[in-house]
Amino acid sequence: MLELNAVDSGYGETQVLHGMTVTAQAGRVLAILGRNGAGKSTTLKTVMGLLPAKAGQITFEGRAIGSGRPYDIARMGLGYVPETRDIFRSLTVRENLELAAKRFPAPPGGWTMARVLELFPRLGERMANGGMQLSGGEQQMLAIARALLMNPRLLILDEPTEGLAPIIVKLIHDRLMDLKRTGLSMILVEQNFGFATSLADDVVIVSKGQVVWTGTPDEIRADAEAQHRWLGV
Amino acid sequence: MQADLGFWVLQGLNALQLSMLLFLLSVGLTVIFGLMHFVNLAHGSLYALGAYAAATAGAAIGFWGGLLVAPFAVAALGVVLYLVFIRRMRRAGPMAQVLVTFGLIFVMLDLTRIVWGAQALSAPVPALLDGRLTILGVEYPAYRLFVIALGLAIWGVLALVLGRTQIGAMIRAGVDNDSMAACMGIDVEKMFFLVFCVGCALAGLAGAVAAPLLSVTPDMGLQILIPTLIVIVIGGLGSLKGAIAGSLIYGVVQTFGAVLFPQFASILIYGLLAAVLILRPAGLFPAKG
Amino acid sequence: MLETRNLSKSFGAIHVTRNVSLKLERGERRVILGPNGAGKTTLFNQLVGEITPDEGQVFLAGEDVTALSVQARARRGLSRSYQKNTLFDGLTVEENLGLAASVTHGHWHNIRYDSLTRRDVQDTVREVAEQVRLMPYLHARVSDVSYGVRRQLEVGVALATRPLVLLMDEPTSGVGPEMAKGFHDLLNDLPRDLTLLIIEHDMDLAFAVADSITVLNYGEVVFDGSPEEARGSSLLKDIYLGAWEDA
Amino acid sequence: QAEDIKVGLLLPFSGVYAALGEEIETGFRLGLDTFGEGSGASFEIVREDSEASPPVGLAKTRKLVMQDKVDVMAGVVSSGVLGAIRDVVDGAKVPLIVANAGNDEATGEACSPWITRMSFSNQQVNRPMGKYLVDQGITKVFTIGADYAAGQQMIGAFAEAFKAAGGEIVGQEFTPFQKTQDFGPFLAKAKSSGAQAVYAFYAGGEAISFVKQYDSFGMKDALPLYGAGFLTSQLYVDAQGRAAEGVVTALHYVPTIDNEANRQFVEAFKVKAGHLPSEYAVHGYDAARALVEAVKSGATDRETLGAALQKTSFDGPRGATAIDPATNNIVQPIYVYQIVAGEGGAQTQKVLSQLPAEADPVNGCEMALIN
Amino acid sequence: MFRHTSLRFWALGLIAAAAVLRALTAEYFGVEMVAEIAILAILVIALDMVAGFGGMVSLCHGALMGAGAYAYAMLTVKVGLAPSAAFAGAIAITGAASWLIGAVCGRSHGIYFIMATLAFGQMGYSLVFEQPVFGGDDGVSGVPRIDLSLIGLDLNDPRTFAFACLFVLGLVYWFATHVLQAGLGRTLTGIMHNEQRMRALGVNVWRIKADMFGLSGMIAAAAGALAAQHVMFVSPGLLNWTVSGEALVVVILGGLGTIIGPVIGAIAFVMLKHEVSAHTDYWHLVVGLILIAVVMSRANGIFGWLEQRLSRARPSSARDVIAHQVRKDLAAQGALEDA
Ligand SMILES: Nc1ncnc2c1ncn2[C@@H]1O[C@H](COP(=O)(O)OP(=O)(O)OP(=O)(O)O)[C@@H](O)[C@H]1O
Ligand SMILES: Nc1ncnc2c1ncn2[C@@H]1O[C@H](COP(=O)(O)OP(=O)(O)OP(=O)(O)O)[C@@H](O)[C@H]1O
Ligand SMILES: [Mg+2]
Ligand SMILES: [Mg+2]
Repeated sequence: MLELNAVDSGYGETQVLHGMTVTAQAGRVLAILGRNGAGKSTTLKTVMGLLPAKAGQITFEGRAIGSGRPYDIARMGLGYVPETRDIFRSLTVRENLELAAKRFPAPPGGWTMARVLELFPRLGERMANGGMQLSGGEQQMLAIARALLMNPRLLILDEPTEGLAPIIVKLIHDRLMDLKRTGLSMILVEQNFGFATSLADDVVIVSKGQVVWTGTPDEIRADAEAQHRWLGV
Repeated sequence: MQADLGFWVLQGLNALQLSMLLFLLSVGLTVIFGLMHFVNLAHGSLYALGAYAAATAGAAIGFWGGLLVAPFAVAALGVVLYLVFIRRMRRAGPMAQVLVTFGLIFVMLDLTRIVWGAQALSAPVPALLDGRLTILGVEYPAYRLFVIALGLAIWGVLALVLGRTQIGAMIRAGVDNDSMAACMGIDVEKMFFLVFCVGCALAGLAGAVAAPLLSVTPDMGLQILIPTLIVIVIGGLGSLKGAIAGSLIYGVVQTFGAVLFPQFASILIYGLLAAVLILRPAGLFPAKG
Repeated sequence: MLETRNLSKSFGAIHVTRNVSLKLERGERRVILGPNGAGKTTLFNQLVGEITPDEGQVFLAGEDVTALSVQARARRGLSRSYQKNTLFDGLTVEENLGLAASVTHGHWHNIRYDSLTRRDVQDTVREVAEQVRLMPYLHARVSDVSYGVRRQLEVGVALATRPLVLLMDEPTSGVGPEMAKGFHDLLNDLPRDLTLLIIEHDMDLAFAVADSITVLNYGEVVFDGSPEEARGSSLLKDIYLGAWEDA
Repeated sequence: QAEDIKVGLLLPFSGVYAALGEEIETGFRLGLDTFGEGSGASFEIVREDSEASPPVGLAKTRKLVMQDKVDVMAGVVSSGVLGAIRDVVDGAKVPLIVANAGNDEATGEACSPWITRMSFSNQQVNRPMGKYLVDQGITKVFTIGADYAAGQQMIGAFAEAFKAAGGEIVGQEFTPFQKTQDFGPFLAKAKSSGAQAVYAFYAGGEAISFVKQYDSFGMKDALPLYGAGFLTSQLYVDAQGRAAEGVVTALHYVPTIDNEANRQFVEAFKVKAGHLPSEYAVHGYDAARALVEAVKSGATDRETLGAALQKTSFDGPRGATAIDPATNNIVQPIYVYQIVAGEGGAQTQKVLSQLPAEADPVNGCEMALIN
Repeated sequence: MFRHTSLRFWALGLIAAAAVLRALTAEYFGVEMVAEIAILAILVIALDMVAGFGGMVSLCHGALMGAGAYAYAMLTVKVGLAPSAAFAGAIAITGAASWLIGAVCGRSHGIYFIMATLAFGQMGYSLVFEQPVFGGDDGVSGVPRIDLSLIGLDLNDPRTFAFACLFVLGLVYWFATHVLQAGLGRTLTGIMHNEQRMRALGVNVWRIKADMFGLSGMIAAAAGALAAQHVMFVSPGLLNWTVSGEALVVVILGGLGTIIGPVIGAIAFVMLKHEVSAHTDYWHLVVGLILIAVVMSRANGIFGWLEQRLSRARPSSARDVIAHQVRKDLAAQGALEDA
């Protein structure tokens, strides 16, 4: 579905990704793990067109998106939940949601306002709040809800559990599990090892801007050495 | 003299007329200034250009033609400015923007002098609006009533578009975080480009409207700039409500100040501005967020 | 050392803190838990004075500081770190710590000498840098160091004011497991007489450092007790931990 | 032996007064071309932009005097600049032919033998109108003008003469200088003041706005508008259009003055500039002529030029013009004129009356003669 | 934070040498230009102190300089004070006024600060223009220069006056860099980088801002008092907001937050203006275009560009910090900052 082939990328002069090669398959969940600063977020930003790919190719469903603009890429069906959440501060929670809901009409069985509010009832209580008035966790919920409302074909989540209370983490885990069952393709970047491995179909580990380990959740759970070496667990 | 009702009505209309002229001008600036967080000191120059365009086109095809041409001519210049300067300066912070547009003021001042000469031009009042109407027992120039009506109409249209439509929310989202907005499938660049053009067109319209009222001189833009900035700062950046409130406050203080306390008139408005900034550092009606 | 009485704050119709009464003894280390949006950060903001409460008082070392400004409370020994890094990004690590230390030692307002080259300031900078393990990074610019180092500095800057009470808002948020462990050691090495109030989502860390635990839910204190009690509390499980623990 | 005279021309070529600077320069160059031929001298012009700013004007003056070592200076549009440079030219003993700035002090208490004014003084233009209005049967007047030194002097001189002739000032308004775009509030005040007429002084963009707005409020019928002639000067009357018709003002020059010198001047100027000359053009033209006449009388350097300029006298476009030895100010007739519709719909000045030349009072000036 | 790099010392030395040489050898107008540059340089140092190290981008420094000039002129011409006493008086009066402005405007940030200072500046302009005591549009003439005949100097001689201006400039440079390196300056820079944190550390933010603005105003007043002596005349145009705008232009042209940069900016600006205006009446156009080009180039002015070229470890430019602050105000962090 999404393929990165020998991609180089970075910030200005500093190169972070060195020949990143990774494939996300349709209908599966790919977990990308790695230490702080390994280049996980950078990979996602490059996919979304927020950073230019200096070398290599990125294709989505066979079409090259290597140097596309973020808005073209989003329209191809990629939904992105950034690490920093990036809630629109001067829009209310409702407006934040509507921005996606009104512009990406839900296909039958797709995500609607009603459904995301069911998923995150907390947001329902905060509909009229400004985006900047939300707590960290609420912002995370809003960011996920917003991406879901775009009804993407590939959902890209950058550390969706960061800063969340365990109960919410559990909630999100269950809901993402539901999504997975409906066949939605996902890429999940996580620090939370348990969370990631229980959701993923495939796992890659990134270090210094390269994939250093590929396998399945069972394999990585079993591989204590790799865990220690690449994740510091 | 001051007890006379007609006097107050007349001055009230004067205040309203000044307010609406300032509103037409400041609303364009507030749209650019507030929504794109872009400080465009050259807005006054665009206004002057609108007046020149209206005067020139008006001489050839009449007032109404001029009124129509001016916003488009200024928007066309806006396109050039956007492509050459603004696009690159959007993220540069207010200081760099103040300075680039400060430079533009002088460039455009000299360009108008080169193109139209240093002498004042005029634009005649259209025949339709040349007379006077009587309201509340006061004779008032029809053209000034037209300015008032036009200001109110523009206000209505903008309030509708920005407040009630998805476009308004998209613009604000783009202002907050353009990368994220782009990741949600919003063509931020194009949207800002349009916003800027509309802001320029409004400045051009204000110039075209002002031309028959005032004299068309190269420095008219510089003269109107400070009042416009005051209006916006008093009202609060980026909010339509602020632009209208600021314009009304300015119009009333300026008009009645000039008549009732002539020796303090100009200090009055600066004092008011300072007071507003002390009590409400972000203006009376700042945009949400 | 730090006490609140019936602290309440609402934004519009939302009650963010309701009648929060806390009492921290000198040297106590308390962790605040609570679901997202429970009002933990807002409580901190009221403690340090960035937000004024609608009702209630804050006492610092027995003195009512409710009416004092942020800076006045800080000078009386109340210091905090932020959930989101709030650093002097363009400056070096040393300068970051030095700015804080120069306030502590009262050099921040002179026009005669360089506050950062003062002996007392330099000593404090060095001490704190050692405490939060920043010695290798002293001369690096903040914008050049990694996120984890910045989290350490976030705490370091708060420490450099030599506080009586230190409030830390999710010091480990966003750092990996390795670094989180480092934070644990770091906290354990802090002087024992320093009173600590920590917001934390990392359960292991919370239980490891806490003398006592307070749980906030919808702005209310719903639990107050020792870590052992907390571990067994079904309430805590229901509103905060959920069934996740075993995954 | 051809004499080479170095002239420092100090005018605003940028800023709000740029149009006036242009007009004066064109007139000055035309004057040199017209009269310079038989003088046996060649004139070299060093032009400097004063930006109508006193400090800049002063710096440029010092440069012209100390570095370029000009023999004579001409120009100066704004009274502020003239005030600022007065001590320098006086101290350095460089003759200066003032080609516009009309502040009364320059040829009053602050007069200098080295400064001769070939333009006008503020009081000179307005004083005669006091008596003229009373003669027309107008005894109650509302005055309005820009709030700066020139505005106050112009309105002041009129008011004094008007009161002396038996008139009454029923209201007086000074509007913030160059900051007033909307005169509506003041016009409403004038309307309700009970005056028979309004007497106004404005120039530049303000003059255009004022006259147009005066007309738009329909006040011309009930309250005829009078004023200093700058209000409806040739420079602005095209822009004012029909709004200016009927306004009666007084000035020392309009292009429709009926004499041979003026006809020649208007013709030549039109060829050169493409439009009718304004009073500013004639200031430049006559300043050049005064300089040439001085050279013709044998002057060659600062001192002799200064002495000769004090004795200037000729019949020019404005009629008989001469320098008053007591103040070094020009003495010239004043023309009362009305704007009327001319052929082809364009507005033109109809001279109603020529008031006799009258020297300004000495006003504390102790003029020394050079030599 | 202000640091004296070796490049800055070199630049300082070169400028000093060039200025002395020019003041000794130039013709009359060249000498006048030295004085003009020195006065402008004093003003822009004052502005750089607050804008480059405190993020307080002021659009009233022209007015502060004007206030200093008027205070000096009024005290000498109308009050009859001795020029040297008037000089001190002008500095004190203007310093107090700018302390107040700093205290009041200190609460605003970004564009609001710019506008608030603009309002105060224009207020001063209107006051001077409209109150008859100040001589209105005509200004005040006959302003005397300080009498230094006691030590055998005649300031009425252009060359001596130029040297006096250079001397004051040197003094001001020393004072400004000293204050910026002292506690006050350090704290101010901390505030520019992160005001919230500074407050949480116990700093009384408005006091720091007001104090620095007051000091800056005193320096601007010194520039004004020198300007009044230079032209021996003051007029309201001195206080106009465009003067403040020009001062800001000069700071940016030279390099914000470097102190020496703005001095270079002053030299470049005055020379450029004279060169271009000698060739065309439309010099505003040319100067405006050059200014735009400089601001739009990524470099931090002339000196910032030099520093970037010549030294590896580039101190963070204040311009970036201010722009960054504002962006932080605007966006909730994240992707925008990456760009
Ligand atoms: N805006 C930036 N400018 C320069 N370098 C950056 C920027 N953002 C990140 N980096 C650097 O790029 C490298 C990779 O960062 P990235 O954010 O991709 O890591 P990550 O794997 O997502 O880590 P984390 O788990 O902490 O989110 C790091 O060394 C980081 O310091
Ligand atoms: N200025 C404000 N206006 C309105 N509501 C606010 C404001 N600030 C915070 N809130 C609300 O108060 C609640 C508590 O927020 P707070 O940041 O204190 O939560 P928290 O406990 O720190 O959560 P987290 O663990 O997610 O950081 C949230 O629901 C938030 O939306
Ligand atoms: Mg990341
Ligand atoms: Mg929080």
